Amino acid sequence: MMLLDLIVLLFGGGILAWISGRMDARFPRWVSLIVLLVGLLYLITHWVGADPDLADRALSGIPSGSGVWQFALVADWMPLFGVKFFLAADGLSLALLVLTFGLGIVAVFSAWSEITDRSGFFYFNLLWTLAGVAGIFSALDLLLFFFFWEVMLIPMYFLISLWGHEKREYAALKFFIFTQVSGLLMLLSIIALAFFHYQQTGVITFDYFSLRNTPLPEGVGIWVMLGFFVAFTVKLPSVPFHTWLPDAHTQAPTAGSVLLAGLLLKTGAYGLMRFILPLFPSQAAQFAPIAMLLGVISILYAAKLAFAQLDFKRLIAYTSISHMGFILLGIFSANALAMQGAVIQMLAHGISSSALFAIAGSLQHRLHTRQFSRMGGLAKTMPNTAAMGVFFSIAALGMPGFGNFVGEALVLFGSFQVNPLLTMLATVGMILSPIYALKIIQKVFHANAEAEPIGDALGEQARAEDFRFHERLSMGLMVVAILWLGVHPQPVIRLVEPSISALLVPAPVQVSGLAQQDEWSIGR
Amino acid sequence: MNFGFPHFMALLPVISLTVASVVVMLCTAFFRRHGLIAALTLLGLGITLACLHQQSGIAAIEVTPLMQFDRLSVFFSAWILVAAMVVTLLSWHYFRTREGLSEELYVLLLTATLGAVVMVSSIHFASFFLGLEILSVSLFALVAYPVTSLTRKDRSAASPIEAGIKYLILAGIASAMLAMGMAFLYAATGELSFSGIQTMLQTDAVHESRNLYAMGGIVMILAGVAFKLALVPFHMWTPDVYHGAPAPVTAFLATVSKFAMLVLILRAFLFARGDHPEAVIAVVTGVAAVSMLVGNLLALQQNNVKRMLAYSSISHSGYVLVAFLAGMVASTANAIKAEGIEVEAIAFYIVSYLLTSLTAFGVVSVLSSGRERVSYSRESGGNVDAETRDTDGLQDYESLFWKRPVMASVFAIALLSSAGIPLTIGFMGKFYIFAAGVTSALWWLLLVLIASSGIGLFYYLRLVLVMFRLPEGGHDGHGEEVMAPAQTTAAALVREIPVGARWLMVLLGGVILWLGVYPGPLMAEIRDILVAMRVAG
Amino acid sequence: MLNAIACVTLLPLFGFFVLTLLRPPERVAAWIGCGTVAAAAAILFTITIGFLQNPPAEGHAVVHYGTWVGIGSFQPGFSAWVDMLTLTMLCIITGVGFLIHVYSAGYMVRDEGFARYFSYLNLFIAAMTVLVMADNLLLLFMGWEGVGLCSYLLIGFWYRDPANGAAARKAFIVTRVGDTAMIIGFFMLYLQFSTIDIAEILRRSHEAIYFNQSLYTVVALLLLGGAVGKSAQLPLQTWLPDAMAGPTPVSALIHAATMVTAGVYLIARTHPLFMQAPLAQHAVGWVGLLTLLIAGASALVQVDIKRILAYSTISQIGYMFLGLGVGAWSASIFHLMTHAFFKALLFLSAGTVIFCLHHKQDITEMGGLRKLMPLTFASFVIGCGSLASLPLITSGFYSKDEILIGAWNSGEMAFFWGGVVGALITAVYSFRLVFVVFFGAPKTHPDHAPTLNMQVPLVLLGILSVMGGAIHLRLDGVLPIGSHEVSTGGHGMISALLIVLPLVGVALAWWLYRRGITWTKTTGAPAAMLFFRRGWAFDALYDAVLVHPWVWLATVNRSDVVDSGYTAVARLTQWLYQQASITQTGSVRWYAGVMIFGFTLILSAAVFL
Amino acid sequence: MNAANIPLDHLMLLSCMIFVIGLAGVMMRRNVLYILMSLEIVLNAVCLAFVSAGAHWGKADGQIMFMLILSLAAAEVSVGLGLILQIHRKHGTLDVDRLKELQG
Repeated sequence: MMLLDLIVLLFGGGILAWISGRMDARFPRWVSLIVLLVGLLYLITHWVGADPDLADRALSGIPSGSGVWQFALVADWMPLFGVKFFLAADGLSLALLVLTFGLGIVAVFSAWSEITDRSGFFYFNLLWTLAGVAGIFSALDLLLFFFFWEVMLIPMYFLISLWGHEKREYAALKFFIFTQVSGLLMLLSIIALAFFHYQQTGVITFDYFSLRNTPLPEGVGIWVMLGFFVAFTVKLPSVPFHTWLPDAHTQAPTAGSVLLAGLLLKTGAYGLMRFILPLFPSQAAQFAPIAMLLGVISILYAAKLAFAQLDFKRLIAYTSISHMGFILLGIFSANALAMQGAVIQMLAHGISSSALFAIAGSLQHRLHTRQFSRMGGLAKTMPNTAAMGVFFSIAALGMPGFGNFVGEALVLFGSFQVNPLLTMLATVGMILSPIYALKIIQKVFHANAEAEPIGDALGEQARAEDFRFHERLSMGLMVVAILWLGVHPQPVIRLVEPSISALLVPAPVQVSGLAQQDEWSIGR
Repeated sequence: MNFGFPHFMALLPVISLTVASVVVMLCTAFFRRHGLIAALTLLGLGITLACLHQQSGIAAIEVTPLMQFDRLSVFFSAWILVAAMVVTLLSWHYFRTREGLSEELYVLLLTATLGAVVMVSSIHFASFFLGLEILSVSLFALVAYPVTSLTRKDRSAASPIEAGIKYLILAGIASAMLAMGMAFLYAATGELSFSGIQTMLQTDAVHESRNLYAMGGIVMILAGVAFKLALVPFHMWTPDVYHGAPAPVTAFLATVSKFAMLVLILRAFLFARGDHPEAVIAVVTGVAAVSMLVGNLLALQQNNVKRMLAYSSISHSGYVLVAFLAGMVASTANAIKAEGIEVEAIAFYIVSYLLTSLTAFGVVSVLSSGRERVSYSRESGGNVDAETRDTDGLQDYESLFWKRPVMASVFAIALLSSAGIPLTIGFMGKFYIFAAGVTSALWWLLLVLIASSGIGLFYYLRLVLVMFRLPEGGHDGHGEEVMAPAQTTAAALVREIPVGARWLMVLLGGVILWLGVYPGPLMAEIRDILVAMRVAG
Repeated sequence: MLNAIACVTLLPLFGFFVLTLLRPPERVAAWIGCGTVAAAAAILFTITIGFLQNPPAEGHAVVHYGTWVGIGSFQPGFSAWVDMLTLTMLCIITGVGFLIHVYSAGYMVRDEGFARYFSYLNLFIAAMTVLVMADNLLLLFMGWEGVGLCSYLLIGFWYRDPANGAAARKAFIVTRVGDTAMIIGFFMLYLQFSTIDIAEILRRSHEAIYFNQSLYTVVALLLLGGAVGKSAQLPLQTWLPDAMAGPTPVSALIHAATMVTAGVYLIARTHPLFMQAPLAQHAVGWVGLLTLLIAGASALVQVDIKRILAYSTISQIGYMFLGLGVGAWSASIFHLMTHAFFKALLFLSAGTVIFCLHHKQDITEMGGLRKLMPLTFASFVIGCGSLASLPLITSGFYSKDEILIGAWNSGEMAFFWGGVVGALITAVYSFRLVFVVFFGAPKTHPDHAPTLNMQVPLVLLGILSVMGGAIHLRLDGVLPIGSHEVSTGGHGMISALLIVLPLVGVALAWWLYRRGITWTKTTGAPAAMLFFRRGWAFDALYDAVLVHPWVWLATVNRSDVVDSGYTAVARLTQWLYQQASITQTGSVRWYAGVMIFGFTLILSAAVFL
Repeated sequence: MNAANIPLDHLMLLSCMIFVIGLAGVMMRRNVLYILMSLEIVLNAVCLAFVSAGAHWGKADGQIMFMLILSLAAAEVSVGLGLILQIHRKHGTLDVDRLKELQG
């Protein structure tokens, strides 16, 4: 029930925030903050108190050997199609759920003083997006998953198009059309998968575990997989489906960018991980070189583009694409090392890019510009902001000690086992990332403000105040989180270990516990 | 031919509707009181609905060779009546404050509904044609309706007349084609009942030389049907007529008239299980693909909301055709065990379409009704008088959400349902279509569907965005040129909306959401009906 | 006791956090900064003494503190590898580091970023200790990158000048190129040995089942790539001269004494791999040789005091590489140590000069400082003498001697003679510097004197530079018997040569100085001189081949060509809309015509298809 | 002469021709009144087809359809005439090409 409670809490909290906004413009943010804190506490307390294998297998039909699942909830939804309302969480889901609530709080903080106009509706959309994301991370019925996948789009669309920056409507529309069209491709694939399953078994179902053992006809399988793949790589995003992202991230309000970079991209990665490999093991193996190549191209190409940008948020947006390339590479390496790396990278990138967007957003809020040419020397006037900016830029370039490095290194160590050539190319990304990351530091925080013609921004810079308390608080949390991921990721690794081993085992039903153990002796 | 009490009971809804229209007509002759007439109409429709309810469980019964009353017809007639009742309410609200005599409208509304109900239960070309023409002739008048009540002055009401005459001429051609097709089939088979024709065509009883007749007849009938469904290339009337007609009539046109035709071909389709000529499949595939694309393309940057919805209805007909095709392919190939998912898809989709467009046009109608609060500035518009103009310009919807949150929300729900976004019934409909398409492996057509949905998103979202756009001054920066509606300077029409109308719309929006989230019962009902039909047939 | 070795890292790290979070005022910051390093050094010396008195049976010990990442066979932990090599390095790092910290407290006084400076410096010490103590590849990489980061932060410490930022970025990115090669080497090692434990890898590399000549060669070359990046060797040496943009104590600590020698440490640490791959080891020698000659030539003609020292650093590290290349392992480490002493001394002396001359660095504006700054002069001469390896009385003599003997013994005469020529050049440029700066007529007068906390480190380092040659490193358990320790004859001749050579060099420098040939002209100088001064135009080459194309590529595609594909689709859709809406003419006759035409089309399609 | 003696094909061809003539009239005439008349021609062609097909099969259905179409055509025309009246009153012309207010 816990997962349902969480989702309902977010949906309900959204409505409450909206209503409260009609009374006072300051209420919604408090409502949202409280809802998110309550959700986080609820999640953690239940998690800690829960029996690790709480899922009632008989009831939920989760086969043994498919990882450790908790909080399962199954109910008929559309019995005619065997569609169930099926929520459950394993380690991977739980880690991402914590990220969801954590970044939700960060998003609220970054919207705290930025959003004043119609804040009720703003926080409504914010919480509904989070509800959709939370649903994605816990849905185990493919159609339900698709529902949540789409549910988050509309509120996100509103967040971008109503509170975004100068080209917000274009960006929002682009975001929506990209994701929706690719989503329809996924829907097609979901239905096709269910249909082939039905053809062979006579049972119509969208249950994740049941569909895992569907043998697909020769030639068709790869297309079915591609439907999923395209939807997820659009969201991830990977070259060549990435072009919505720079626009959306740049134009979105700060909180929207935080949600986009921190969570929405992760839904794509989650989808790749949760669905592609287990549902289409042979097709994925066949397709892996291409997917990995796409990952590598994303890493390099986006790094190149990031370096060229003149707009702070746009630069960060491209770095996201570059970092997501590592995830794609890791997932399709299909070994525990790389997969673990991808998970860590998901979490770390969620935090670091959110932080960078929050910084960029707060600068825009204060300086009314995102252009590098109109910034500079902020280390002097805004020391805290600058320190955070430097900190997270360094995190983004993959400095050991930060979570991002652990993720990237694991991915690369893992993928080298599978495809040394592509891994070497991807490693070149390690040269390119400091090029753009240091550019941020140099252009924004370093150099001399007075030395460059800044015009009216100069006055604003002089007046611009440093981080406020709530901003410092959320930044501090993210600093701790990313350092923690960097030096002690082991709890996370242990948490997702069963999930990943289950994902990597081709057919969980037939596999005994013993065979699963073998999966861990990767390498040679 | 026997005609007993059961037959009479089965026929009761039709009779009730007929009586209602006569009574309303007579009343109009004596009491020209708008409210009264509207209430009577509602009462008549309500009684009919009750009659339907009373026979909801009965077995199929043929009343004369022309009509068959069964669960299918009861189910869909009920939807038609509900839609008619909503349209009645909308019309009452719409015409209440407009000048002129509008009581006769309800008579036409009732006869049109009657035609639709007849179509829904017909199993014979004669009743098909009869029902269709009753519906159409009533609609000619309805579309042009305000003209009859015009007492004086100006050219402002010219558009309804124009729409009416266009519809009349083009629909005349279409009916003629339909009838000609019937004649051809008749010539080929000597039968006019669906089952008879099907038997003749199926058993190779048709002489070789008559094959041309059969083929020509089928294509002509399809053309007539395609006209009503506004499929390319018979779609061109749609935007003009939808645009010109008064908003409630447009609602009726988009829902009941199209719905009845869809149900009819669904029924015909149930008879026509078996081989379908490859040529017909090819033609239908082409028409479906082109309709989806052209409909969505035409709507792309349309600034008139009624026209936009008209174009969108073209593409929706294309979508539903995909399900038909799936059925045709499935029953032809027999390679894949069909299980009737396609028929269910059609049935579900048309219900979802009915609800969605009823809501969308309903909102337009409600917004177009009542006295305006802000006077419409003369210099900004053309020669269109504020009082008679419908609220259908994109600029009228600017920031509507912040002025009329309920109406805008309901409209947004309807639009998103049209776009097929989850949580709405439109998504479930699309899901069905996908399911049908997948079972018949119509991969390319489904890809076209996806592509055209992508195009469709653009204009649906554009309208949604216009409605939700923050009012000026509340936010830094301005919307960019690409998306801006025609003139934001032109004062938007803002009219009073009574509580009743608002609740009606909320109800419709709620149903869309409810059936989108929890479609199980409706799905089960539809499957039940179709299984029953299959057993009977 | 050994467990306390973590304090060597943790204390400076603690200092870093305190300094960063609290940003204390100057005096407090200085005490925290120096205090933590001093404590670390003290603990370390205790441990070292204990280790020497009571060495573990295998010659090394591993202290495990915790798991970092643990997935299957991939088990990097936080653990310290302690042997004499590590301890030697640690002693240099903390010892010299402490002295430079103390010096910095005087040098950086009244700088607005005082606390920030010390926090970075502390972080550097922490990272560097991690690097040398790491027992696994990932932890090594953490330290490796950590020192790179600190180097970046400290080069760009005065961030207001964009030139400093550029130099810092260059340093980081160029070394990152090497790091990338190195981590690819790590990937290969992991793939081959299924472990990232360094000791385990080295042990298994001797085992027959793992033997793979070509792989070892590739891996060793990749590791060499990392080493040349960090140690500023050919072809990645270009960042070091620019790195002089940082405060001078930073140059002393990071860019002379410790960080830049990490490459030497890496190769020494992984020497079994290199020994299995003679080709790679040979390459190490050649890299060292070429670098020491090229950098020596550049050092001859520089006019910036710090750049001279920077090139000399490059050149001296070239000697270390040469030593590694010829198998004189411990000699290289010995030279690393003595170089740390005298180069730190030189930089700090140079820093004192710069400090007292109000941040002037151009040697043409200096002169006659011998009398004005006697202590500085003395320490400078000691440093230069050691650098030029003046016989018997300087530490540099003993270490360089060993390397050259090793080169002689290796049989590759190019190594030996190249090293000899390099030694001569070294003597010439170092005393050219001494003569130009400290002799002749004074051109500028120092306006303030070095403080006490600047002078004490100078004295201590001066003593170390002289006496350092007497320190006997006990590396025999860690490194194999070096080529310099084998007797092949002819040593007497070599020793004689090496005693005479520096003296000849000094004499030559004096002769040139008296003749006024100081190669300090900036205009009208011969092309060869300018070419040397520009560091053999490596920068120009890289700019033309890498930087400019990259920037061009980035700029030309700033708005992402991929997006234009989607834009084209959008345009096409709009165009189609326009075409389609033209058909909606409003004319009923046209509509009828279209209907009928369409119908005919469909009918004929249906009939004829 | 018995109609049944005329081959069905001939009759159908005839009705087709009338049908096409009617359609051509709809497309070519600009006067609304003539368009309505052309529509009548089209419908009459259909009637002919029904009657001849009925005769061919010897069934009464054809004639019944004929009557149905006839009456519905009448209804249609009456509504059409009403509209023509209004058009004439508003526009002062019956030229259908002048009715282009709704387009786009």
